[in-house]
Amino acid sequence: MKIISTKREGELKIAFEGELDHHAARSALSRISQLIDIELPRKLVLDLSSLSFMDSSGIAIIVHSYRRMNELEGSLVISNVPGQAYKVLSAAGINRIIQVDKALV
Amino acid sequence: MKIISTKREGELKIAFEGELDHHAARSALSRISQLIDIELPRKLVLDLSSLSFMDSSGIAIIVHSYRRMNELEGSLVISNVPGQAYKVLSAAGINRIIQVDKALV
Amino acid sequence: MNYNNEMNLSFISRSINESFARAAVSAFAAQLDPTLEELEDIKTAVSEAVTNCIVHAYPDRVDRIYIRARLFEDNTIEIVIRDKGVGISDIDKARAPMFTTGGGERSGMGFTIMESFMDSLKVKSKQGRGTTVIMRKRISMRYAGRIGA
Amino acid sequence: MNYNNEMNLSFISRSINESFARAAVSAFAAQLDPTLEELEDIKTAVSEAVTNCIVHAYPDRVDRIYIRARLFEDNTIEIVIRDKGVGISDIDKARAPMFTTGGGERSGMGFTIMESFMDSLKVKSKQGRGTTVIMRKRISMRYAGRIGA
Ligand SMILES: Nc1ncnc2c1ncn2[C@@H]1O[C@H](COP(=O)(O)OP(=O)(O)O)[C@@H](O)[C@H]1O
Ligand SMILES: Nc1ncnc2c1ncn2[C@@H]1O[C@H](COP(=O)(O)OP(=O)(O)O)[C@@H](O)[C@H]1O
Repeated sequence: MKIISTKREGELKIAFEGELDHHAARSALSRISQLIDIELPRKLVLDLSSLSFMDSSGIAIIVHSYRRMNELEGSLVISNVPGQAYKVLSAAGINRIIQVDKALV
Repeated sequence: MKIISTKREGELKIAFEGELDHHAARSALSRISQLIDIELPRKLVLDLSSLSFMDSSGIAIIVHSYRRMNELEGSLVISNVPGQAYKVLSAAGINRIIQVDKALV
Repeated sequence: MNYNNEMNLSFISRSINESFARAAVSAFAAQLDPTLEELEDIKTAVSEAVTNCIVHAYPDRVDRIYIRARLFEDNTIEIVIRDKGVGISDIDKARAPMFTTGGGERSGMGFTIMESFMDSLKVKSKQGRGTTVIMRKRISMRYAGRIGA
Repeated sequence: MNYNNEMNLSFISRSINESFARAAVSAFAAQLDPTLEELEDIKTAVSEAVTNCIVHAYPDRVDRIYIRARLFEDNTIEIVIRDKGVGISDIDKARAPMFTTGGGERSGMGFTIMESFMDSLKVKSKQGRGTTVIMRKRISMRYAGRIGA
């Protein structure tokens, strides 16, 4: 999995590419934590548009990011979520707690 | 695997689509034999452009078609052969006996 | 019921094999001509079960994970994923949403996702002996008689 | 030499499993980051060996085919394909190009293709007991240390 980050006016966008499973999650988690600590963003956008697969390991990453952004009194948006990942987030009820924007197909 | 045939002025073209392995070969062989018997072409073109995979089961089909066209005193051309199938035909030396035209990449 | 086809797979519990396991089961399930969504459901459930073996069953060692998949006459796939690891003491508790012994890196939603992505989920376990997860999913029939070889 | 990863696969000798076997081994081999051509070479060799089990080893019955694949430290994949079928009486003769006992539907080029698509091919057989084919291929190193998990 690849991670690409961009920062603009207090907004940090982190885009994922490839398959986000438990194998990929460990390095992704430490990378995201590091990026948040450096940038201290007001708003964090996790862009999932290029994820070809995500399982519950992705939920752990999202929940972690949510807690961290709450501590910073910032906001979190999960954007461009493909069908499979959206189904995982819905099954876990994440969309009831965090703003999850489905990808337009 | 899918087989699509077209006939034009004594030339019968048979195009393959998908994976040509032993599983697909049996029905392909009987279909080709049938088409040759019905059309009695002067020239047979086997178009492999849409083959995503071919193993030595494809060689048996080509050799069979070659013998049949010899009996009919017609010609055989194997056209648009993708890289993987071309390598199989070369390893078997088929290109030294039958005209094999590689696909342009 | 009779099954038309069966495969058995085993591999070592390294996380790099998670994507391999998904791909292998999915290539087998493809024989039932599933929709892309059905195939993704199966991949997701397999990923959860295999990850559980790697993370929970064998926390301190690398050992073997076993998968058996069968295709039944009614277009159902059954997937059995088995480990010889630590086992689960209270299965009902383990299956509850958000329950995890995995700390911050796990969400506790693995079993919940397996349940909601498959038609049925059965979990058997014996402490110190290992865990077996049995999942079934019926694939929608799009054409008749496609499995016949 | 030490191997980094191993998988074992078995399935019944129905021809519909030929494409499944190719896909499964190829998904495992993908861990070595092969080029597309290297992956296609592996798929082709697996297809030949598995077809031989289905056509020649078990001509009149459906039985089990076994595949073991290992990834070695030097970026080599070893693939072992085994059956418990009729066996081969004269292996040298069987390996010769164009030799076939399969009639017009086979070309007799299976072993020739396995040999030319892989770096090495070993065939062991015992009549009435079965045949084992061992193939190895070294995958070109494009980046360092990719298998590590
Ligand atoms: N194969 C297994 N071996 C041992 N324990 C397991 C296994 N699978 C699940 N568990 C236990 O059940 C709990 C819940 O599992 P699950 O719902 O998949 O969530 P998670 O994997 O995120 O913890 C795990 O935290 C673990 O304690
Ligand atoms: N697994 C096997 N069990 C029994 N006989 C085999 C097996 N594999 C190969 N053979 C024998 O070796 C011959 C040559 O095999 P091969 O070169 O693959 O060509 P083909 O499969 O087209 O006949 C076969 O025709 C068969 O007699």
